[in-house]
Parts: sequence; C-alpha cells; structure tokens
Amino acid sequence: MSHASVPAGKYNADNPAPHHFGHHFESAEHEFSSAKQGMWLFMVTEVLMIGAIFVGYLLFRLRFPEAFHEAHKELNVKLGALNTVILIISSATMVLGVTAAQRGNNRRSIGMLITTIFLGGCFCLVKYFEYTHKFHEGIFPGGLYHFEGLTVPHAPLFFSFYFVMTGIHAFHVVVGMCLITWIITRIKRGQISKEFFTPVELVGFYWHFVDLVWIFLFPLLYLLG
Amino acid sequence: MSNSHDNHGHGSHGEGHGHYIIPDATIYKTLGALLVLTGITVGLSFVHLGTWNFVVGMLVAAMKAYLVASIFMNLSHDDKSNSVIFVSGFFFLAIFIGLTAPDFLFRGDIFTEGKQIMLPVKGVSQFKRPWEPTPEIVAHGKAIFMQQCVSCHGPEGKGDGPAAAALVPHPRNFTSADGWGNGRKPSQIFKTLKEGRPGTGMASFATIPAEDRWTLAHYVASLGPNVLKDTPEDLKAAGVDTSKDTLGDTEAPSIPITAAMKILDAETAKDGLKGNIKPGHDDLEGYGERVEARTFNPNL
Amino acid sequence: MNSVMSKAYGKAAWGLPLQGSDVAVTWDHLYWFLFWLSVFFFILVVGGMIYFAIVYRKKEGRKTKYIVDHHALEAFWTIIPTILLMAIFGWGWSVYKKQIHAPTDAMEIRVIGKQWLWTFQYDDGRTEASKLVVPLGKPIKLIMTSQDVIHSFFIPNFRVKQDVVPGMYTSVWFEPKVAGEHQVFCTEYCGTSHSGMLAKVEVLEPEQYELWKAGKPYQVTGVKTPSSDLLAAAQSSARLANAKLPLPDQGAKLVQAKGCTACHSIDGSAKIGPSYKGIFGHEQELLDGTKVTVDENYIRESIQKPQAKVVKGFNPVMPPYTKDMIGEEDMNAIVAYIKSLN
Amino acid sequence: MAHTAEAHGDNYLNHEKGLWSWMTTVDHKRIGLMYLASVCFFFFLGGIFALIIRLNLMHSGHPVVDANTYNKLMTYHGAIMVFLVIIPAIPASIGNFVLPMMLGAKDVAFPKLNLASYYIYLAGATFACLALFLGGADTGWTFYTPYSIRTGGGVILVIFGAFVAGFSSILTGLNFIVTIQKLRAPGLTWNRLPLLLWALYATSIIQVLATPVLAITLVLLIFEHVFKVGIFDPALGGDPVLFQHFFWFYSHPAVYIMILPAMGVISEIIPVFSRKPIFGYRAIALASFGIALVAFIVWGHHLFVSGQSELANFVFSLLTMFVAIPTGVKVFSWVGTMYKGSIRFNAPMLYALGFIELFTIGGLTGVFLATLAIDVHLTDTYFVIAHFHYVMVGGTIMGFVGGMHYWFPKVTGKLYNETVAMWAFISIIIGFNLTFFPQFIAGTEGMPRRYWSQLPEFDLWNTLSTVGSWFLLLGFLMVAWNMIKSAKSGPAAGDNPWRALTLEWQSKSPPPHDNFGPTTPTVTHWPYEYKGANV
Repeated sequence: MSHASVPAGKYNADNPAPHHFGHHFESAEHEFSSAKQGMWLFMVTEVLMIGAIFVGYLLFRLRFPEAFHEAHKELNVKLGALNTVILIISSATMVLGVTAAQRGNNRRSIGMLITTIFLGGCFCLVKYFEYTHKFHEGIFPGGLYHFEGLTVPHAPLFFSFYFVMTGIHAFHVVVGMCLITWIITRIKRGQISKEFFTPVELVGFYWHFVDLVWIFLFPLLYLLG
Repeated sequence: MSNSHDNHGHGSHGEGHGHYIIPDATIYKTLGALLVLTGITVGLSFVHLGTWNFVVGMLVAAMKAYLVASIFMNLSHDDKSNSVIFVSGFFFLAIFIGLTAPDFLFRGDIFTEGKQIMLPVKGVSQFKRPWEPTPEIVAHGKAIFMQQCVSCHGPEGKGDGPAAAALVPHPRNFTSADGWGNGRKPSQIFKTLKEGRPGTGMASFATIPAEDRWTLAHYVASLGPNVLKDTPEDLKAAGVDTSKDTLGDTEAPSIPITAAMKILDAETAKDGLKGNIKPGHDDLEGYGERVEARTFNPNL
Repeated sequence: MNSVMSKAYGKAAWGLPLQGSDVAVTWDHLYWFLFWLSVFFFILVVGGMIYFAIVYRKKEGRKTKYIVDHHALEAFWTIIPTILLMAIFGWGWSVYKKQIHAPTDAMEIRVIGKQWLWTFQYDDGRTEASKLVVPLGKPIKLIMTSQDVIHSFFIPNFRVKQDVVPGMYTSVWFEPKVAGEHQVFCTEYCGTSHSGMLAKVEVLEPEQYELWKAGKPYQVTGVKTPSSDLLAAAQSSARLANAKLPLPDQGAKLVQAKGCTACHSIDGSAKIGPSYKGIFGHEQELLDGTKVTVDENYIRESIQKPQAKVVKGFNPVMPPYTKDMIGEEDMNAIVAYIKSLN
Repeated sequence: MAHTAEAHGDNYLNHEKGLWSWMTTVDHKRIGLMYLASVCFFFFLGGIFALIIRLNLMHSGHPVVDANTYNKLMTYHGAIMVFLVIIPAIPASIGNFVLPMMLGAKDVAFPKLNLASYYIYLAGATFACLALFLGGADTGWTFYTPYSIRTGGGVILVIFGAFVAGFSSILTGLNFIVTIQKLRAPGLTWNRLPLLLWALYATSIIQVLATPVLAITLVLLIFEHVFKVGIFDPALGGDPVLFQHFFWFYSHPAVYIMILPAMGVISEIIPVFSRKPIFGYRAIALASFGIALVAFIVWGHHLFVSGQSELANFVFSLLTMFVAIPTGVKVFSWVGTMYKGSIRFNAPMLYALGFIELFTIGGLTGVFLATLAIDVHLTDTYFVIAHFHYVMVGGTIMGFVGGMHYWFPKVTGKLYNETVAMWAFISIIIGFNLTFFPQFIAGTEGMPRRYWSQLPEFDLWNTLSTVGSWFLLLGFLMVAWNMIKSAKSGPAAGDNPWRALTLEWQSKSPPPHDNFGPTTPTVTHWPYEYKGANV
C-alpha cells in the first residue's frame, strides 16, 4: 500500500499518474492481492468485534425473551426499514463507483461515491431522529433509562444493546463516509487509475461490510426483538 | 488460515483474480434482490410463526449477507483464500456463542434435590377480619417481617438492612412519614406488597398469602410516626368485602416460579421424566427477583 | 516460624492444609496422584534433557546423527498422554461432583459477602459476622450472594471454594469432620481490604453447639487455625513495635491497615463516610435530625456499631468492627489519631 | 541501544542517520529495535512494581506500602507485563526484525502499517501510564465487573490504554499473516518454512481473531462507566460472569500469543546448537496450529468457581486437557533433537534448556489446574500465580532473552560476552525457581492471591520468594549490561557466528537496508539440514 507521492497539480482525475508499486513486491498485481488479503483479515477482526456484541445480545435475548420482546416494540420499524433500504442502495452505488474506477471512468466514479456519501448522511439523519425521539421519551441505555411507558424488568437492557449496537454501527458509517471522502480526493489528485484502484476497492469492502452488519441488526432489533 | 493454498512462494498472487469487473446489470439485479428480500423480512415479521420468525428472519438476513459478500464484495470471483479468511471469522464467533451458552443458559442448579425451599402457600386461616389490626395480627406481621423484609428494611424498619446499601433508591424508612409512593395506610401498603414498586428494589410479595400480607401491612404501618387507619372506602378499593369475616378467594394463589418448577420437577421425577426444567438462578426466594407463577396451581 | 506452622497443620500432609472433611481426603488422593505423575514426567523430560546435554556435549570429532523424525515414537508420546489426560479428567469430574453436590439433608445457612465482611444468616433469624458456627459432622450447605462486588468463599481445610456473585446465588457445601476453627479466605479480589476479608468456621461439638444455639457462652475445642495463635502473637509484637510510637501515630498506621481510609478521608473531603479531619469535639447532625458531639464514646460506638448513629448525608454501609477486630489499645490509638486531626 | 554501534559498510543502522530517521522509518528492522527498547523499558518498570510487591509480602505484619498502593502496584504489574511486555515481546520486536529476513523478503507486507502499529502501542502505553497520575487503577489486570465499574480513579484510562494497545497487536498480526502468505522467497515452500515462522503465523491468527473481542469488551466496560449500559452490571440486570467469558475469550488465547513465539524461538535455537535437524518438524509445526485452535475453546477453565454452570465446567475441563497434548509433543521433540547431537552451551542454548525445565513445570502444574476438582482448591491462590509465572516468565521471557542473545550478532554485528551471559543465566534460573517454586507450596496450603497482607503461616514461603526476586533482578541487570556494553564495544561477530541455516543468517551482519542487497535469495533446502559433515 505504499505509493509514490505525486507532485500536486500535474495529475488529475482525467489524467492519473502512473503507479509505482512497493519495492518489496514483485508486481502491482502482487501488491494488490496482498493489500486485499490484509483488508479481508481486517474485516475478520470487525466480524469478531461487532459479532461479540451480537453474542451478548442473543444470550440476553434467550434469558429474558419476554422483556426483549416487549421492549423491541418501542422501536420504529418504518424508520428501520427506510434505513435498510438506504444502506442497500448506498452499497449498490458504492459498487458502481468501484467498477467505474476499475474501468478508468474516474468522473463517474466520483459521482457514485458522492451519492454514496449522501446516502450515508441520510442514514445518519434518520438515526438522529430515532435517537432524539427515544431520548425525549426517556429511553436511555440501562441505568439512565426512565421511560414510564414500559416498566418490564430488564427492558432497559434491551435498549442498552440497541444503543450500543446501533451506536457502534453508526460510528462505522461515519468512518466509512470519511474514508470515501479521502478516496474522492485521491481520485481528484490523479492517484487512482485503471492500473491502480486498490484504495477504492478496499474502502468499498469496508462500506459493504457496514451494510452487512445492518442487514443483521435490522431484523434482530426491529423485527424480532 | 489457508495454508493449503499457494505452495510456491512468490507464485501466489492469483493472476487475473483481482481484475474481474462486475457488470452493471449484475449490480442492478443484486440490488433488486436485496430490496425484495428486505420487503420479505418486514412482511414476515407481521406473521406470527413463533420461534420460526427468528429462524426465517435470520435465514433471509443470511441470504442478503451472502449476496452482498459474494457479488458486491466480489468474493465469488476472488481468491478462495479470502473467502476462507472471511468465513473463519464467523466460525470463531460460533465457537464463542456455542461455548458461552452452556454456561449462560444452564446456570443455577444450586437447589438440593427434592427439597422445597418455599413455605406452603395457603396458610390456615388464623385471623378473622385480618384488615382490622389487633395486637396478635401486628405480632404475626412482625414475625413475617423479620423473615422477609429485614434484609433490606433493617430490623427496625429504618431501611438500613444489610442489603440496603446496594439498592437505589434506598429501601423505605418506615419510621419516617416522608416519601411514601403509594401512601402509608395499611390498605396502601397492602397494595405495594401485592404489586411491588416497579423501578425500585421493592418486588411484588404476592407470593405471601393475602392474609399474611395484611398482617405485614399492619406491622409496617405501626412503625410509622403516627398510625393511619383505613376508611371503609379504602378497604373496598383494596378488594375487601367488610361484610364477611374472611378474605375469600379474591386472590389467585401464586408461588414463586422457582418453587413451582421445583415441585414440577419433583413430580416428573416420580414419573421418571426428571430434569427437563431447571430453575433460573436469579429467581430464588429472598434477594433476587420474584417471578409470579401465573397459571400454576400447586395442588395439581 | 517454620516449626509453629507445621505444628499447627499437624495432621496435614506436607504442603497441604489439614483434611477437614471426607471430600478433602478424596481430593488429596487425586492431588497426590497428579503430583507423583508430574514428578515422573518432570524426571523423564528434564532428566532426559540433562542426560543428553552431558552425554552429547560438543567433543572434537563428534559426528551428529541425522534423524528427522520417528513416527512410532511420536505416535506413542501423543497417544499415551491423551489416555492419561482423559483418565485425569474423569477422576477430576467424579471428585468435583462430590465437592459441589450437597446431600439432601444438608443444613442451609445463607452467606452474604460485602466489602469486606462475611455475614452468616441462620434459618432461625440469628446472624453472625466473620464467624460461621456449625455442628460437627453435619453436612452444611451455604447459599451465598454478594451485596456489592464479586467475592469468593474459600475454606482450604475443606477444599472448597466458590465465587459469591452479586445478583445471583451460588452454593458451597462441606461436612466438617474435625472440630475447631477453620480459616475462611476471600479469594476474589474485592478492593482495598480484600486481604482483610477473613472469617472462621467454628466447628462445635454437639453440646457446645446447643449452647451456642441457646445464645449461651460456648467453647471451641479441637484444631485451631495457625493464624489464631500466630496472628495474636504477630499483633502483639506489632503493637510492641508500634508502642514506641506516639499514640496518634499508632492510630494513623491502624486506620491505614484496617482499610478505614478507603471510606474516610483525613483531609476533610467526603468519601463514602465522613472525613476524620476536624470532627472531634464538634457537633454532627445525624440521619434522624438529632445532633451528637463527637467524643471518645461516639467514635467507639461508631466503630463497633456503625449503624447506630449515622451522620446525615451518608449511607449506613459501614461494617461493624468487633472487639476481636479492633482491641481496646488499638481503639485508644485510633481515637487519639482522630483527635490529632483537629 | 544498538544504533551507537560502529558499523562498516552500508547497513540498516547507518543507512539513514538521526533521531528523525528512526522515528519515521518504515524499515522492519528498525521498528523491531524500537519495539525491543520499549518492551525492555516496560519490563523493568513492571519488574520494579513486582519487587515492591514481593518486599511488601516478605514478612506478615511488616508492610512497606499501604493497601491501596499495593492494589495499584499489583494491577500495574499485571497490566504492564501482559499488555505492554509479554504480548509484544517476541512477535513485535524479534519477530519484526527476523520474520521478513527469514522469508527472504525486503520488508513486511505493509511497512507503514507496521510503523503505525508501533505508535499505537506507544499511545496505549501512554494512556495506561497517564492513569498512574490520575488516581491509578486498582482492579487487577483482569478488570472484573462489577468492581471495575464501582471503583474510581484512572481505571477508564487504563482500560482505554489496553484497548488501544490491542489494535497494535491486531495490526502486527495482520501484517505478519499477509507477509508470510505473500512474500516468501522463491523456493521457500510451506514444508521449508522455519518453525519460528510457523509459530508466528499461528500467533498472528490468534491476534487477529481474539484481540477484537477484548477490544469490544473494554469498550463495553467504558460504556458501563459512561452510559451505565448495565450489560455486565448485576445491579442493572446484567451478568458479571458474562464479562468473564468475554474477557477470557481473548485473554486465554492471549497466553498462547505469549508462549507460541517463545516456542518458535526455542525450536530455532536447539537444532543450531545441537548441530542436528529438529526432531519432528511437521509435528511441531502442526502442534503450533493445534495449540492456536485449542486456545479458542478452553477459556472457561478460568471460570470453574465463578458461578459458571456445571455443564460448562464439564465441557471446558474436558477441552482443556487437549492443550497438554500438542504442548507435550513439542517438549518431547525438543529433547529428542538433542539426542546424538553435538551440543554447544552458548547463552541461547542455556536459555533454551532453562525454558524446557521451567516450562515443563509450568505445563505439568497446568494439568492440575485443568482438573476440575483440583482447580476448585487451587484457583485464585498462589499456586496459580506460580503456574503462570513458570509459563509466562519461565517460558516466554526465557525464550525472549534467549532469542535476544541468539540474534544479537545479527542485529549488531557484535558478539556479546559469553561469560557474563552465563552468570546472568545462572542468577536468573536460581532466582526464578527460588521466587516461584515456594509459591506453589504456599498456594496448595491456601494462600490467596492479590492479598496485601498475608497470614503469618505463609511467612517462610514468602520470605524465600522475596529473596529469590533479588536474584532475578541481578540476573536481568547483568543481561541488560551485557547487551548494552557488547553492542557498543563487543568484538565483531561475522555474518553467521552460529553457522545457522535459516535465511536471515545468510545476509550480512548487521544486514543492509533492504536485507539482502540487490540479489533475491533463493531457497533450495530445508532450514535444519545439519548433516554430520557440517558439524
């Protein structure tokens, strides 16, 4: 993943710089496949990190099924479904952005990536409304919970998981948006070309992974409780 | 992880794998499939299938995840080792939950076999008109208090029992007139005993027979700075028919679920079907929470 | 110190505590089996290593043999340990079941762990602190919970240990076969005074147990914990060593040692309890609104019966320190120290 | 410490000069040395805490620090030694230096990431140490709830420090896996891979798979403090035993992160100094992976008395027994390698022999603790303390110090002083056994761990142990002195003083900036091909 720095101004999205691969690799292809493998390993760490909270959630759900079932009814299925659709579409635009970069169509790639960021922003906005509504009602995690409408024991625990899981997911969405912004600047500086699109593809993986987490979060929290 | 792969040092970069470019048509088709599947999960969640809701919901999610991973993340055209790496993450997650569950869901077999921890539920009627305090009734209430309540409320009812420190809010100080949620009249205390105070450490003590609960209420009321009396309206509101001498069957008999399970366990043990139901650890009598056995009849 | 120790654990096999119950005897069998098995393997491996190191040390003209592997040998040292380990597991499991399953007629006593005290509640409503009184030869089942953090209830002489966890019940059982005192430790780290969270099991002869039950004076006969003598000796020697110090300085050491400063500051800041600074001779408002002047008697009462007069603004959470825990000399030193903080 | 060496010709030490060139280097060799210096610093810091702890326990009734200070020292000793010393000790320092060279590569796959992981490590260490000035932490390195939720002070910072340091470990592991997968020299097939690399590969897999769970556990613990989420807090309906599952799902595999690389180092040293092929190459390589796999299914043996269900106890005790099998295979194979060899007793070999002695004791006492019934009495006593010090210090630190001596000529181009090294070893081995063997006996007699003051009946064992700790200190100081002195003014070593066959010794000492110069090394044989004529 080491890249020769390019003099500013000389190259741009339409006229990208030639790529020089790292001195310890044999070829650009070798460098690319190594970087990709590293990214997959990183995603395994993400699977375990986020998965571990899923494990906690599932166990408590099995221990207090009624409380979790009652509590999950407080979540807004419509907003959850809306966010699911938003994220899935953003995944598709991300893929379109990556394939455009792979074909050397950097203009189209930038367009798709901006759309992706926009959709990520929409997701966060919906999340923001969901959160503030919950806070208004007094639904907070665990010990701070003071919602009068639902006093089943252990219901606050459900919301602890809800806030922790969606919160960490939302954090990943924001990180993803920052990463996409970063690759857009790289494309604009002419550092991405048909020959070298590693960062675009890897950030794409990351974005899909964030989508993938939500694909499980949505039914677990909103639909099944 | 994948060590069977690539045995020749540098010859290992999977020529051509990285350059597969997903056609736009595939992307749109996949997007359509994902949206349809989302619709299916949402729809199915309104159909009641019991546990199958969970299974079906997770299966659909897994299908969506497969589509995202194999097409959007291009695993289907990528080096196999990357698939192995990614799937191994889920494998170890399965180990994690698979080996935590045998503890988390199977705890609490601390009862001695065959011994019932709870007192019998239906007491013999000792007192007539238990809603009217007499010295005997108050004394009986005190005896129960010393067994059931001191751990939190302290021997003198000041809310300073050994378990009080851990409770927020602190247990009620019965010797003070301040801060009573339901009120200090015996009928109001009776209500608290029956229903508990959600959000506090005060659990429902509906497991104590109603008659004993009245005696307890009178004792607690007697600890206050001045003893309040119930009006006939109060009593009526509390479900007491003052024209009779006894409480009658206004209260469904209930015992803690652990005791119920224990009895059930003992019953099935006689029939040689022992051990299917294990009591949960935190449902024990005493300090933990109480769970009401809603439909259980101990006389069965 | 060596001789005192071995005398105190007179009936114990070397390196192990006294065998206080049948489970302890069974446990010891398994322990010694593992011990000698380990000695065997240690000699095999390390003895072999030393032997090879000497015999095959570098010498002029020595040629080494080219050996890469030996499948039969490798299979042998894979399979034999596997068989042994499975046998050890089975044996361990069978002893474990005896260790944790109480007989049905066991007498139940409830145990509450709190920072940093053990409380024992009997069915008849009687409670004891830091002292578990039980009759000889009767199975005892302890049903335990914690009020604050995790503790662990450990009686070496009975080879039993169980964590005491807030929010759930755990249990431990034993059938004492040796009358006398047996040491109890807290073995799950629980804060400042973790090492002070000790208790004793007093196993009484039947007639003495009846006396205790009736609330009359009774005697503990039989074994003593090594520490009961040694601790007394150590404390008196510490007291002698301290005796050269001025009384307030002795008190300063004591409030550190007893963990008082975990809750009571000496700089005037309020922690879990009121600060010691500047209280002596001053009035304090109590929970019930009355006022009390802090003097020798109040301090003494507040140490021995902390719940009696609690200062307003604080919770009644302090555990009582009995006369056995803080003797009169120490009490005087602590009072002198608090006085000196004015 | 090594950059003061006067080197001739262009090598990685003089390729660029100045502090800045070190701080911004992406050369794996320099990063390895930076790790080495940091690890050694924290080892001495944690060691000082340990010495105070031992001094405090020397005589009952004569404490040298008060209880709160003791608890903080105990916590810091554990946290520093585990997170900042033993976990990065071999992989991040020796591994970083040696791994690409053994592969015949010019660098690790992601050199910038490698430097980043060093700075992440430093950041984590800084957070943890900052907490020292903000009240410290007194939870023990295990952070068990609900105590860690209730206690105040700097505990959040320490937790955050461990969280950050965890990412350094993850990134190093990730880097190593890709490097081993993708950057092997031509001819270096899996069957020719040196055993250290097999061990580091297995270690990296654990780092990548287990550390994230620690990360999320620590995040949840911080959330317990900040947002009162209550997942691990019984007062809010949570489960403190679940925290222990989460914690040990990482921390048990973590002990294999600590020991596997040391086993790898021993597997390299013994054949070189016995002038014989390693016995049972495939079995040892396979055993590394066996241990890595088993590491993930045995964590519950830390919870035998925690209130964990009987069923789980049964399962975990049974599974734990399987740890002993691959471990035994390794130990037997090392001893087997010495058979009919021609053994030289240079310092690395001495440490290897010391490793086998101490690790055997550590391993055998592990079987005691795996046995359910026995563990009930022994857990949370000094028996456990002794057991894991025999494994972690007697194993990992022995391997680490042995490795330091073994690769010293490669790193610096100098030879260390063999006589000083021998006396240091003798002091360490005597000191170690004197410090920790009495703790086994104290433990079986019932002496609990994490006690600020012990009952007088354990005085004999405590006194012996404290005296032993002084010999340990002396030994390690001698090692440090020997290393620093020899790096400055030791005699030139030549490129391959041990006549070893692995790739890193085929380069110059110290190696050039790009490891092998313009030529790419090609591997034609097994790294343990010590034939009779070669002796």
